[in-house]
Amino acid sequence: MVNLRHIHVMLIVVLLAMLVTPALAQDPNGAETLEGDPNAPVNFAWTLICGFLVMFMQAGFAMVESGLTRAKNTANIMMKNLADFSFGALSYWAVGFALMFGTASGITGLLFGTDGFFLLGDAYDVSTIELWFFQMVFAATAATIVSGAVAERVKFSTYLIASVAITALIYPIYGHWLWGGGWLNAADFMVNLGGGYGALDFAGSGVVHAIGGFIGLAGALLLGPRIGKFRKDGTPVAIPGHALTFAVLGVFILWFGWFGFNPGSTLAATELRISVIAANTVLASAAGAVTTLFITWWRFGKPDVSMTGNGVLGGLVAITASCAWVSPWASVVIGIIAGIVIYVGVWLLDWVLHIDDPVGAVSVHGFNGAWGLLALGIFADGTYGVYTTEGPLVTGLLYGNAGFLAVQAISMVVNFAWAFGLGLILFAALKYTVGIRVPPAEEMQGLDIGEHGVSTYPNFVIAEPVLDGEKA
Amino acid sequence: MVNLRHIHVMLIVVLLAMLVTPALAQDPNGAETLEGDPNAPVNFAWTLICGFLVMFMQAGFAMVESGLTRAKNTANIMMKNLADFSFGALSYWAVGFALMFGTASGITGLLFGTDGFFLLGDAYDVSTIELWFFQMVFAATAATIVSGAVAERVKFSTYLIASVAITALIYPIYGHWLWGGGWLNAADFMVNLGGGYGALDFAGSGVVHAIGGFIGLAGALLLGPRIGKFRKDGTPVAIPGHALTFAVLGVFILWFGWFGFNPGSTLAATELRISVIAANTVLASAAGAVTTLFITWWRFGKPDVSMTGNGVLGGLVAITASCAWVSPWASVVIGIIAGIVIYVGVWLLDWVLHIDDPVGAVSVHGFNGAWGLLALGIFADGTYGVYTTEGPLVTGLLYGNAGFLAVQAISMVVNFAWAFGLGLILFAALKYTVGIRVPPAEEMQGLDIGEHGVSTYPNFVIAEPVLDGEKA
Amino acid sequence: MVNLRHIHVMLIVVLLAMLVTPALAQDPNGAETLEGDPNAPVNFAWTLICGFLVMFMQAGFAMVESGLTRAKNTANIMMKNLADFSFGALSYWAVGFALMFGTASGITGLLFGTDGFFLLGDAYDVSTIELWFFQMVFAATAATIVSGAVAERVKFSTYLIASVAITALIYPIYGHWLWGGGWLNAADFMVNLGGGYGALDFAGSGVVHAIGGFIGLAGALLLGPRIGKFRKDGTPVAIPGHALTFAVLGVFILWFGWFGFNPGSTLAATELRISVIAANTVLASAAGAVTTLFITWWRFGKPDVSMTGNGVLGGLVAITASCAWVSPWASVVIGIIAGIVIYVGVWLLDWVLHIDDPVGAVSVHGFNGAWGLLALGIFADGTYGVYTTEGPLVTGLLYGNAGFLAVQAISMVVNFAWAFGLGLILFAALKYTVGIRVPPAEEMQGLDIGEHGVSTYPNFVIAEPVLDGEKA
Amino acid sequence: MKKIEAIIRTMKFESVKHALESAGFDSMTVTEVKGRGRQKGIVQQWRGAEYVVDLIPKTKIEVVVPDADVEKVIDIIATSAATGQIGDGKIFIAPLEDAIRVRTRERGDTAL
Amino acid sequence: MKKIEAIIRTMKFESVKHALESAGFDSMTVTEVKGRGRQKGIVQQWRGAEYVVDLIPKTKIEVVVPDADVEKVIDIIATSAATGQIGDGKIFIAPLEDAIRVRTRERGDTAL
Amino acid sequence: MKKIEAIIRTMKFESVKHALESAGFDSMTVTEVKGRGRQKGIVQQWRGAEYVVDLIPKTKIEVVVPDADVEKVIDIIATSAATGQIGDGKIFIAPLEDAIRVRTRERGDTAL
Ligand SMILES: Nc1ncnc2c1ncn2[C@@H]1O[C@H](COP(=O)(O)OP(=O)(O)O)[C@@H](O)[C@H]1O
Ligand SMILES: Nc1ncnc2c1ncn2[C@@H]1O[C@H](COP(=O)(O)OP(=O)(O)O)[C@@H](O)[C@H]1O
Ligand SMILES: Nc1ncnc2c1ncn2[C@@H]1O[C@H](COP(=O)(O)OP(=O)(O)O)[C@@H](O)[C@H]1O
Repeated sequence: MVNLRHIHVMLIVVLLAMLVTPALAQDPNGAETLEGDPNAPVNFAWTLICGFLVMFMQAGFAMVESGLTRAKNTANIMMKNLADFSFGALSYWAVGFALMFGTASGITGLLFGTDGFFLLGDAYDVSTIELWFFQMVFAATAATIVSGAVAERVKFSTYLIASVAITALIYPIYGHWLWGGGWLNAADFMVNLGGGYGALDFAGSGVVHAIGGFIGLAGALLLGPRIGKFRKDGTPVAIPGHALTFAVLGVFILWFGWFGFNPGSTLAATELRISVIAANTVLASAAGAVTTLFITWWRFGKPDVSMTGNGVLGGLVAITASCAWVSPWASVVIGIIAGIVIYVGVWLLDWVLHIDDPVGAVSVHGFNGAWGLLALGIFADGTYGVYTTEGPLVTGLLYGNAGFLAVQAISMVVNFAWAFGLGLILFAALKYTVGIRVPPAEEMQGLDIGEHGVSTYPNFVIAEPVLDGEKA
Repeated sequence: MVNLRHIHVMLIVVLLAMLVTPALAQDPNGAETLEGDPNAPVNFAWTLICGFLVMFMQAGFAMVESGLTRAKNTANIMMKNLADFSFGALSYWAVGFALMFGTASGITGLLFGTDGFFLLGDAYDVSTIELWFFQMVFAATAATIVSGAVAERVKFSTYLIASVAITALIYPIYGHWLWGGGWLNAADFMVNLGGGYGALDFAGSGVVHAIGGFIGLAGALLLGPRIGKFRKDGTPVAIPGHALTFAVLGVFILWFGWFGFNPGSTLAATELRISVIAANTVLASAAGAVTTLFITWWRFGKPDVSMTGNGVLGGLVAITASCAWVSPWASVVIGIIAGIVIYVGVWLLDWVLHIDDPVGAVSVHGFNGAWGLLALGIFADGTYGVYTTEGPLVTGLLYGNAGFLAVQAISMVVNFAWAFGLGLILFAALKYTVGIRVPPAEEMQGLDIGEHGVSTYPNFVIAEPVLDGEKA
Repeated sequence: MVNLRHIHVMLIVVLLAMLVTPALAQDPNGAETLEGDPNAPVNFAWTLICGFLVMFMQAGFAMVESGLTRAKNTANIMMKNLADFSFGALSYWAVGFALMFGTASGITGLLFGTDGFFLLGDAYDVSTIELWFFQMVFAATAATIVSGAVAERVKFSTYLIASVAITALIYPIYGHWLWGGGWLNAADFMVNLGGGYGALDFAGSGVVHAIGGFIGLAGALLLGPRIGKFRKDGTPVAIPGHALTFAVLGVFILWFGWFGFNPGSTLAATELRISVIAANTVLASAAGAVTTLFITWWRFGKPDVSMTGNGVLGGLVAITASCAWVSPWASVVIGIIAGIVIYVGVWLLDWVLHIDDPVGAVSVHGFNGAWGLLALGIFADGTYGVYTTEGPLVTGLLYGNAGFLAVQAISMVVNFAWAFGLGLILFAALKYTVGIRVPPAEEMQGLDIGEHGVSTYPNFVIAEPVLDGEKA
Repeated sequence: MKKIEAIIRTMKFESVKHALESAGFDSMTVTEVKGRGRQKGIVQQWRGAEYVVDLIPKTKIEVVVPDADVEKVIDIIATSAATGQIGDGKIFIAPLEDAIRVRTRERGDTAL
Repeated sequence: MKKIEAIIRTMKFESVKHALESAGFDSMTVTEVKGRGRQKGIVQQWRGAEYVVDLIPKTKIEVVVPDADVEKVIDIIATSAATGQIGDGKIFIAPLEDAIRVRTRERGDTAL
Repeated sequence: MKKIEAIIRTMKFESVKHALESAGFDSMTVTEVKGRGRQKGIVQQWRGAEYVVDLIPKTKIEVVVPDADVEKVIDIIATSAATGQIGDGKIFIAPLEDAIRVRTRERGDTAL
């Protein structure tokens, strides 16, 4: 049964917009909404602008992914990024949003929503559509994360199908469980265990990043490594990306966009906690970068640029769940651990699991997304409530609420099981039907020619570096 | 005669700012404006931030244009983009704004404004300057569109003159007709035909994009094609751009900036319709991209990256006129048609008209700008008024107001005649005086050396792909 | 003694936040702050979003710096930019902010602040942290400016130390003098001389840019020029940057971010002067660009792209101090002079001082920062007060207040002495201990290999242009 | 068997290629090079400093032909690459001892 | 002393290099070239116009060896570069008169 | 007539060019190549994996001169390219049968 008091504030926004206007079930031009809430303009402006920043993260993902891969696949990577945002927006409009934020009563409501398809009917309402917009850019983010993990070998047609499945089904249903009044957040046993609130995830370490990262892990696993990535004895071979300039530009764009992602997730500028959220976001990312910089310096002898960029992103992912509920010093700690997670994660995939993740998507989004969920359970300091200044205030292990850490751990396990499990099913189904991987000859020649019949850089003399792969 | 009730809300803003302060004709520090309107802060913040995003579209234009052209002309393209924003800001400050939004009585007022030059006098006012800022970034956008159509062969000096003429004269006068109380929007016969309002163009499918696109068409026509673009029998030859990475990055930047362009055009966050505008903007662009992706896949055998990028932009241009007045499903339809317009437009120019538009500016901005004006006349659904929630609400053909479609068709024809006509006159005048095209030897060697004495990529070995141009 | 009436408004914000909540010394969730100030949401939203834009300027700096230098050093440059923002955020959190905005009584308070380290204690407050966030991105900007001046030869490890010293100490202490209630702004003799207010610097021509630029000058001087930069007779040799595309993209990103930098510095959208600030910002930069374009055309025969980009930035830096206090026409004048300063500055360093500043950081940020401080003393027109619409209104020489120009001149001299002086000490101390320059062989081969063991562009055939250096 | 190595203007490459093609000489290997002969460098500018790029981008074409065809190929290239201005380029003739087609291991003139 | 100049598929380069290495021929000079022989060009598309990139990126390997090793090297390259498809490439053998090692000024075969 | 082909350190190119110039040998053709001789590769790292870029970027200079000048040019290059460290490079001397100046059709030594 749903404990109404604890339903995610986002849902409330939708409901309110519908309830305060009993005569008219919807308010497509906003006049009544404005009358009912004089703060609506500043909250709309805040939420939309933050949403625009999140949308811009698509450019960041495209730059990071293309920068860390080879020149012969660049057009394909840019196209995948164009396509997943476009297909994602349409899928989330048609189906995803309804599953995630639609209303449904009883048990069904704990699992998914059932109205609002195509934004038709009552959903043609300024508040509902505000929420749709902000959530749509999040959904597209989850989809685009996968792109990096499967880069340089996935068939473009198959990628499109996977991308639609993610934004239409896999992402929204899990999202419902956390943000739409579903069981992880609102089921009685979770609320009781958590001490007044169920599983939380402020801006989506789990909902967006870990989901994307673990689906990517499944994809990378089923695709197998790029040709030449591992020697016969399993040792990884470096396949350097074609332009660190693009990769770091992408990191900066993502960093910038993340200030829409995290602070914007209040959906309200009237929550002045937004300043603390912004500060926590920057501190965790800085700590992640500095940590990775020093670890790589210590381990490899020289500080590594692309890993440091991953360190920034890892810090950002890790703080995303807890950014509203922890204090600045805790953010620094969370970021430091995120930097370590990046290093260990990349090492694990390369040296132990032998899974080829060209851009580090699994470590950045998957492992650090999971860490972010736990970190919230540990460091929440009781200064802020559930998307509101009112109680119950959220506290974690260090502040005496071990139950909440348990709740978060459950949430993390469910997240992994759902994303990795459905990811395996999805990619396996595609593998044994339409196929998921381009032929070896196409992979060697590059997907730009094979999938799109184009060269990204026709005015430059292109070469592949000749690597030996073993230390001299 | 001007029907005051229907004058564009933007003008009202200016007038109000002047009227509410009878003792002081202007309010340069904002204290009185704030007293008179407690919502001024949120509306100023909204409008300015959206204006900043529109300004950032300049980077997007520079990236798209340089990415789709050859390495030997890149510095010239970057310089043109730096210059047209800079010259544009100054021209619009000196002359353009006064013509567009200045007040003038009687017939003159239906044609152009006559005060506010150099932002002197009463124009030194926070509200007027807010409007100036937002409009200036729009004016610069119109100018920069032309840059793409005339790329890789236009003389830099001549380009500067044309650019100033556009932002100082051609753009603002037409803009006055739509947004400054001019005849297309406010003349009695237009208002009567339209059913209570004259021609509309929410954020500038016509005012900004079609004007820019059709001036560009005139320029491309009078310049003639780049050397090697067409065979003797008229069949087009591919001249691949030098870096799709830049081109797609540019698309993402433009996409991001467009969320300032469209939602920002309310000039007020108190118009909560902004959420619907944002949603319509993203849906149309996504539909445009998906449509172009599939059309190119079907026609060329493989999905084309640069055309899909154009599809995004075509969808954005097409929805710009109607974004506040249509529903989400209609936006998807408008975007799908925009994608078709892109494909047909590029084909038309290449294969039928033999006009060389290196980046697709005419199809994206010209043809889709025109389509956007019509689409408004068809799909406006009567949920929103003229930049206000109050009536008259705007309805189009599908909602029973065929007269408004007629009004929009008139607006579209006038737009084409004005932009293409003055474009021809402008470029012809330049052609037969200072000359508009660089010498062939300079064109072969590249405009970077010829116009700026510099190589864009001195650390890379540059090559031109050797093309056969005919299918093997 | 501090004249309380004139303490910088930013300090007031902090104090207020602390004073209005006597029972609770801090307000970490914002409920009380909101109750006390219904305008807090719009002001928080404005300040934070503008802060996000300033943060994004880091990407612009990285692009400008890498674009104007050689391909063999690109990864190093991207890494420096990642690192200085990350280290800067942490240093400013740990130490810098406390020195700059902490409170301290008596003489100490005129020199630096003494509380708020690590944002602990009372600093865990939504208003204080809002201020911290906005100021942190400014501090990081000052640090990153130095990166450009010392590019292509500085040791990475040493650079990190210098960067931390700047954000933790050099920048915040000077910043305190202007913005934190320190002597330049608040000492009685300055206030009296200025005619009611001491030295001012609206958004940091001096505090941020000149400080960064002059520390960079000291660094470039002590490092010495890059190998091959000057002939034995002292004439400079061109060392072209590797990608003007990146450089101009960076200029656009910085331009965009500057609209956060300047208008955001009101820290309040309730100051409607923000529209004038935005307009002044764009006009000065456009004038700077146009001026440099024409000067280089006149002097070199062809308009120079990278110098025109510097012209934009020079105009932006120059208007930063005065953007809230001057009128649009004055901004144009300030920008024109800024363009001249760029040209003369680059010439001075290259031909007279023989100091090697690869990206023009000293001319853009140092010389134009100084010019900006003076320009404020000349053109302030008395329409706006000290971060408020209330008096005293700020007037300069042209409006009869010569004393204020004197105050600004003092501020400028102190700025240069502090930044250049401490810069010399810092880099000299590093030079004679850990060393500041990479070995010549590493410099020839490139810092990417030497410092990070990586090639930025492994898929491209890289070449250095073969220059003769003297006109044929 | 001879190797004919021509260093020509990059912008003349297209017409040389077509001329060779038309005469039945389809095979060639092409390299982007920089060169200097009698032609002066290109004056460029960078932030106010003028400098001469004194090695100009050129295109090198290598065509291996049986001895009998050498003069014909020289003539084709020299004709189609010429503008009459300094910088038109050079053609060098070098002896080759053998050629092997990798795919078939054919050798000598039949491998060309 | 001969110069063996092989123009091979770029994607076969790695295996050719390893094969040469294993046989003790470590030294080589490698250039990115474009070429055309019997292999048809690659059809690409740009905004709807199809076009043939009829010079395909290839890799040129130059190895200078004493006369005695020539056949061995030819065999190694021909074996390791082959796919059996058109486009496998060519090997040319040219006479060299001398070689000088810059560092030591050794000349002749000992300089290789 | 001989072709002198020198593969040198990229960072020594400038001084070789100047040395040749001073001695009156202005003409040359230059190519960016990668090579391997006795010099070990450069160890680089990518995301934690170390790897050896075992073909090092080098610059190839080709100068065609009359037989009489060969030793002089060899000496100039060998002197100006030397650092004494492994990796200084090689100079190869190949016979040429003829040279043609495209612009004038002059042949033989006068075409150089
Ligand atoms: N002696 C030479 N050795 C090597 N390359 C040469 C020689 N002479 C000319 N070249 C190459 O030929 C190109 C064109 O030669 P150039 O002398 O400029 O033309 P022209 O023969 O019309 O005077 C040069 O850029 C250079 O690459
Ligand atoms: N006669 C030739 N002269 C110069 N280069 C040649 C010649 N023949 C072939 N090549 C080079 O060898 C490459 C491969 O030759 P190709 O004919 O495609 O392979 P195959 O021998 O299998 O038919 C070409 O791309 C070209 O660079
Ligand atoms: N036998 C060879 N065949 C072809 N190229 C060679 C040969 N030996 C050397 N080179 C070229 O010369 C360059 C320098 O040679 P290297 O052996 O490293 O210098 P050193 O002669 O000082 O030992 C190599 O990188 C390679 O490009």
